[in-house]
Amino acid sequence: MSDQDIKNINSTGFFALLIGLVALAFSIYGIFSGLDSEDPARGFLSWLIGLSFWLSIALGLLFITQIWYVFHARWPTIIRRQCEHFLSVFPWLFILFIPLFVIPQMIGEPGILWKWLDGSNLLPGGHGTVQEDPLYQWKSIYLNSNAFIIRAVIYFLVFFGLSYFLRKWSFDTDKTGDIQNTHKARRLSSVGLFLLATASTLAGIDWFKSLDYHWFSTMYGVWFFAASMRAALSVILIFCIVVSAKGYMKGTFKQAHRYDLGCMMLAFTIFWAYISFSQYFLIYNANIPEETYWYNIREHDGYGVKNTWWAISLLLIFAHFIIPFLLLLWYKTKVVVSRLVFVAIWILTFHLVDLYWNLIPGKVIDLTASHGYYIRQFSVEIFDIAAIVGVGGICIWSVCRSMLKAEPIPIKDPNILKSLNHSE
Amino acid sequence: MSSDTTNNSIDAGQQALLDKVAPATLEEQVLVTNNRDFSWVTNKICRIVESNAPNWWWVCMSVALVTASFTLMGLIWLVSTGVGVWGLANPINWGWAIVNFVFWIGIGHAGTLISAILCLLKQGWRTSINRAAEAMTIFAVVCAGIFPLFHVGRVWFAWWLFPLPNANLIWPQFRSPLEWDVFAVSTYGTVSVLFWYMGMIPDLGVLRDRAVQRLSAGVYEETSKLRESMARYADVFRKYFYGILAMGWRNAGNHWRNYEMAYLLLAGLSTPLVLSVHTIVSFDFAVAVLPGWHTTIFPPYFVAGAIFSGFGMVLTLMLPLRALYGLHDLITQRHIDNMCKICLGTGSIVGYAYIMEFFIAWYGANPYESFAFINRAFGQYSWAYYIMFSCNVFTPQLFWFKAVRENASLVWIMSILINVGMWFERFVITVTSLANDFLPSSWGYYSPTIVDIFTFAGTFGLFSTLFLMFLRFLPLMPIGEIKFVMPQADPHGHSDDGKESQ
Amino acid sequence: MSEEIYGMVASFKDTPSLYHAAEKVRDAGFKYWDTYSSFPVHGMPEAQGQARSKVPIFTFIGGLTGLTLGTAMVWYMNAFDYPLIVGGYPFFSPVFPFPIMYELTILLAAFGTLGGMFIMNLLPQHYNSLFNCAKFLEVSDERLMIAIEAKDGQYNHEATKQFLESIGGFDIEEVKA
Amino acid sequence: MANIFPKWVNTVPIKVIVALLLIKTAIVLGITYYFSPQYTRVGYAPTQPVAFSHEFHAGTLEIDCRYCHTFVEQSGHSNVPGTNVCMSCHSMVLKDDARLATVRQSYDSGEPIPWVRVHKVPDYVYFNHAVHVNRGISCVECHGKVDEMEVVYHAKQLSMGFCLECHRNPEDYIRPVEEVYNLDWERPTDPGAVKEIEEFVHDWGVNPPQSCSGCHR
Repeated sequence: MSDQDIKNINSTGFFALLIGLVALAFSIYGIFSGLDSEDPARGFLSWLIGLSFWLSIALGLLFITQIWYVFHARWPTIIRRQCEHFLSVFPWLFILFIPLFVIPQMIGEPGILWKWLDGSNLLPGGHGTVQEDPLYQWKSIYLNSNAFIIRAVIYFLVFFGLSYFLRKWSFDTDKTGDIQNTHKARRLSSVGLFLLATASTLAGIDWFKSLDYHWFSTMYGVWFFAASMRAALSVILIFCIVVSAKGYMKGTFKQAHRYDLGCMMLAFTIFWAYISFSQYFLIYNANIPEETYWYNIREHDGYGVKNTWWAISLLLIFAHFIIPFLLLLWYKTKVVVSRLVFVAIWILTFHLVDLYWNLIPGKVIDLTASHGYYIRQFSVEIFDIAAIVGVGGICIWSVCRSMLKAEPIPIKDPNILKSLNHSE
Repeated sequence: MSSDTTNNSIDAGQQALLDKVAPATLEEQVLVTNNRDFSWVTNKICRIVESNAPNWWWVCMSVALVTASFTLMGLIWLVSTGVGVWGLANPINWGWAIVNFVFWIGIGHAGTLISAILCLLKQGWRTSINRAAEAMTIFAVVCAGIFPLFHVGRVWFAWWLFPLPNANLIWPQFRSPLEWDVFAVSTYGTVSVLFWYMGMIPDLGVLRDRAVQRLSAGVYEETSKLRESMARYADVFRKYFYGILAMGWRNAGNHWRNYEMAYLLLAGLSTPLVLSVHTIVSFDFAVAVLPGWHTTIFPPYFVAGAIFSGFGMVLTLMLPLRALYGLHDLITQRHIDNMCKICLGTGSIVGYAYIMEFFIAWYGANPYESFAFINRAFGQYSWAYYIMFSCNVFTPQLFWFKAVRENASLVWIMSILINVGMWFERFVITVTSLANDFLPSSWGYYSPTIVDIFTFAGTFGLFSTLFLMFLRFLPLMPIGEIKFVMPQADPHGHSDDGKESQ
Repeated sequence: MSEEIYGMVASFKDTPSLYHAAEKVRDAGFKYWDTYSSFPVHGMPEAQGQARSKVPIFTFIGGLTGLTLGTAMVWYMNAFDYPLIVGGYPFFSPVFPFPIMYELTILLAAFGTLGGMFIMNLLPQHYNSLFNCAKFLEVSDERLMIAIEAKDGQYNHEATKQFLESIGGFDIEEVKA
Repeated sequence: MANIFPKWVNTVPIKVIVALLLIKTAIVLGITYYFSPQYTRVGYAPTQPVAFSHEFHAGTLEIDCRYCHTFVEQSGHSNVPGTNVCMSCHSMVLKDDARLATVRQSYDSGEPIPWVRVHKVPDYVYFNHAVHVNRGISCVECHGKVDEMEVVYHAKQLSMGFCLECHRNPEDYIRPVEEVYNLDWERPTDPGAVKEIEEFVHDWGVNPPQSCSGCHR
């Protein structure tokens, strides 16, 4: 790392932290200012969107790193180091997760975001309260605040523990060149994948699916995995291209690496579509009301009139699958830097839209509306952007801090030469 | 080599970093052990086809043919009497027929998967096992196809399933999962054959050239005149047989260029195909509203299960072959390790799905769904459930241990257990949900009839017969691709490595 | 009877020398020539100065045909020619026939790929003059060869022979058509 | 000469492909024509044990279909008459005719005449005669002009496509109930009468099933 690099990293980190803190402060303001509106949960959802966007990226990178270890992948060794920098964000994400639970408790409305956290919340359509809901009573052993806290802590411990050791051993190899570190990382990864799969599935259920605790789908954890992988690949690609343009990875990150990352992006684009389509297809075909309503509120408002989510749903099919799929099929897209960055940004944008589509729609109690509720529509609030920028700022700051702690590439990794000399 | 603009502009700081690069040494077993050269590889693989069939081959073939005749008898029995001779009766109208179908289709998945996904993932170790695995795929699809075909009852009308203008002046019904199956399985079979055949073209060329060379040399050192002329006629047969099939392959650089691209593309097409086929098989169950069948994780779970059972079968077949043909330098411990690890991985994914199903059955708060799963674990079929769970989830956990992976006979036994477990998985899914459906008054207990057992047992014979024929007439391993992963094939360095060891 | 000449073949001792010889033949400006080895050599297309293979075009055309055919078939059979009420599904929708459309896409794309490989390689060509050369058959084992065809404008018996020798070739011989 | 094949072999593959395409087309066309009920069923006219002429009885003598095929409007199944129905006339008319020897023999012995069945839908198809004839579907729609047949033959396809054609557009086939057994009835062409007939579909609540379970029960 040249002095110029260190300077760049320091200043970027500083600005990222500054912008992040300002944006987060603004987000908090958004949460409190939204409390009086007719839909007080929207501010929390902004925060949740911002958090889950970055969390999905970090989780995806944690998955990739371990998958590469388990498969003994050689070519991505230099990219793996960049992933490891990103893995430093979990403690900060945990801190940023806390307000989602604590603020509602503080203001005395614990069930403002996750309805089931407050038994006295009304159910949409005048069906009494959560407490009286037999579906909630059945699940209350799992869905209650104590269990929720304990599980959240465990999930973050798993995320943090895995990332901590993977980072530690990899950074340590730079100094000692000890082959045992690689062996340990491989062993941890093979176990870690199971831990991570379980933790991220349950986290997806706890934090996203339980926003609407009536609905259930066994595929949900896999969807979250697929979406995370897409986001993670896009981010690590943009990151590598940006830092190599700035000189940090110059000359090491080559066309062949871009091509292979492009192929992985294509693969996970297909995988995401496969998972999302299968889930829809099975629910469509079986046509059971307990399941279909989840898709119905994402299409129409109950009277057959299409709502805003209908357009978003179509957008996901075309813009989140078909367009990137066709672009990535093309060899040129996978090697020409500008096109690849374009596709990566495109995927990230629609990954965000996918999160909106999954998290935002829901029935908002409004006694003046015809059924006593209306369906929360698609909208991009200024506080959504603040939360995304805010959490992102903290993440980038954390990445910059980490970049100063290790070499740009794992110089003593056993596979480093294979990665440096990688060709198509 | 790929030109790269960023490459040209390495500054001093970067150079200093690159100078610091000092990779730690990692012991890794090479893919072809004992410093073998190209000639050895060519000979080793071609001799399997060219030498006389060993005695064990004749023994196995006789046993296989006898067993295969069971299927024939079972089917004759069925066609002459009616589909009622199978143990299918209300409420279990899908019994062994579908269980066996899904079982065989699942076995069929590892072949194309090893070739396709591992090719895309650039896993060099695929080369020693992919050909046999692909052959296994095709033969397993043949065995699988028998069951739904005869399950339709009036098998002579089975062609109504294809989009041909038919006797009733109506078209196939594309809203039926059965129709999806027809397309999925026939596409899968066809594409697998194409993939298999294309991969074989260069090797068929090798066999052709060797036969021509032997004929023109005219030297046959056999014990008697009769054997000599038999060997000569065999070569004449080979010359034409492989000559036609090799399509004039000449090993040209241009050929290889297009061939490699086409191979990569076929791999790219086969991967989503492998996924889709078992996905569609899972749709057969999952689009229904029956508790225990309708669950959205079925597609990836079936796919993982299929890969799992497929690798189980590859191990079951390759371990004896390795011993019988002395292929230890080509199928090394590293290959076995990798296959064991994939079994471990996919077995655990299957375990994840079992647990997720249970959890969501409870979380979904649907009493029918909960009952279906409680019933699986503790009901009248719990014995099958325990066999399934222990074979599929617990057995592969032993693969964590190196000592287990290195014990070939233990691995072989475990691979058979995996196959047993996966058969029971399909049995559990199919039968438990049907036997105890929404209406307790119609609950029943399924038992197969002798015809079921005959037909199913016979498919193993059919499968073995086809596989033994494959061993006899087609190259067991892709010679060109094995050479490609050997150090001598590297155009940069390692010169003379190959020659020295001669 | 004056026999026509197909071209000249030369053997090389190992992969690196074949690779570097190929680079030299390319740089010498020959057009009708090729390398022969029983395995694909990494990076050989670049050494031979060949562009990326055109097979993907065939795959794409095949896939597109399959998708169109699948969609049209389901629509024609289930919604146009013989609409039939089944399970409350619409007569046509992109959802339920998706498996059919998908499988046909893959099927025809695979046929396109294999066909593309054959067409781009000008195969099947069961007869080829090179098979007349006994040494050429050893390529199947471990011989590595370069053949320059007589139809190349630069072909000249003596000069080409010397050229092949100069780039490390041995066992040079002319092959009759 | 190490070439296995002569030079002309290089043109064989393209010929094989063309030949395969032609053969495939021929097979599809062949199946389309020869495997359809139009080919396999229509025109089937077995020789019956008694040379009973529908042309004479139903056509010339104008005996109503229901005289022999009793219960067709009450039962799902249309019956073939027993020998006693024949004898209700033939105990007087042509009582010693040689052509009726089998009928008399059957009447004396009680053994039914082994008529050969001409029209038959597969056993996985449920067909109810009464429902059809009581809602204005004439015998002629499925059996053809039996009153003009010297020997009864299979006139229509009776394939699933044939059934569905009518189930989709019943107004094109329905007729006034009193005209069901009049095989010579002709559809009116003037718009008023056509409209009147089309209204039967609504007035009688004709709602022919088009779902699988309508017929495959």
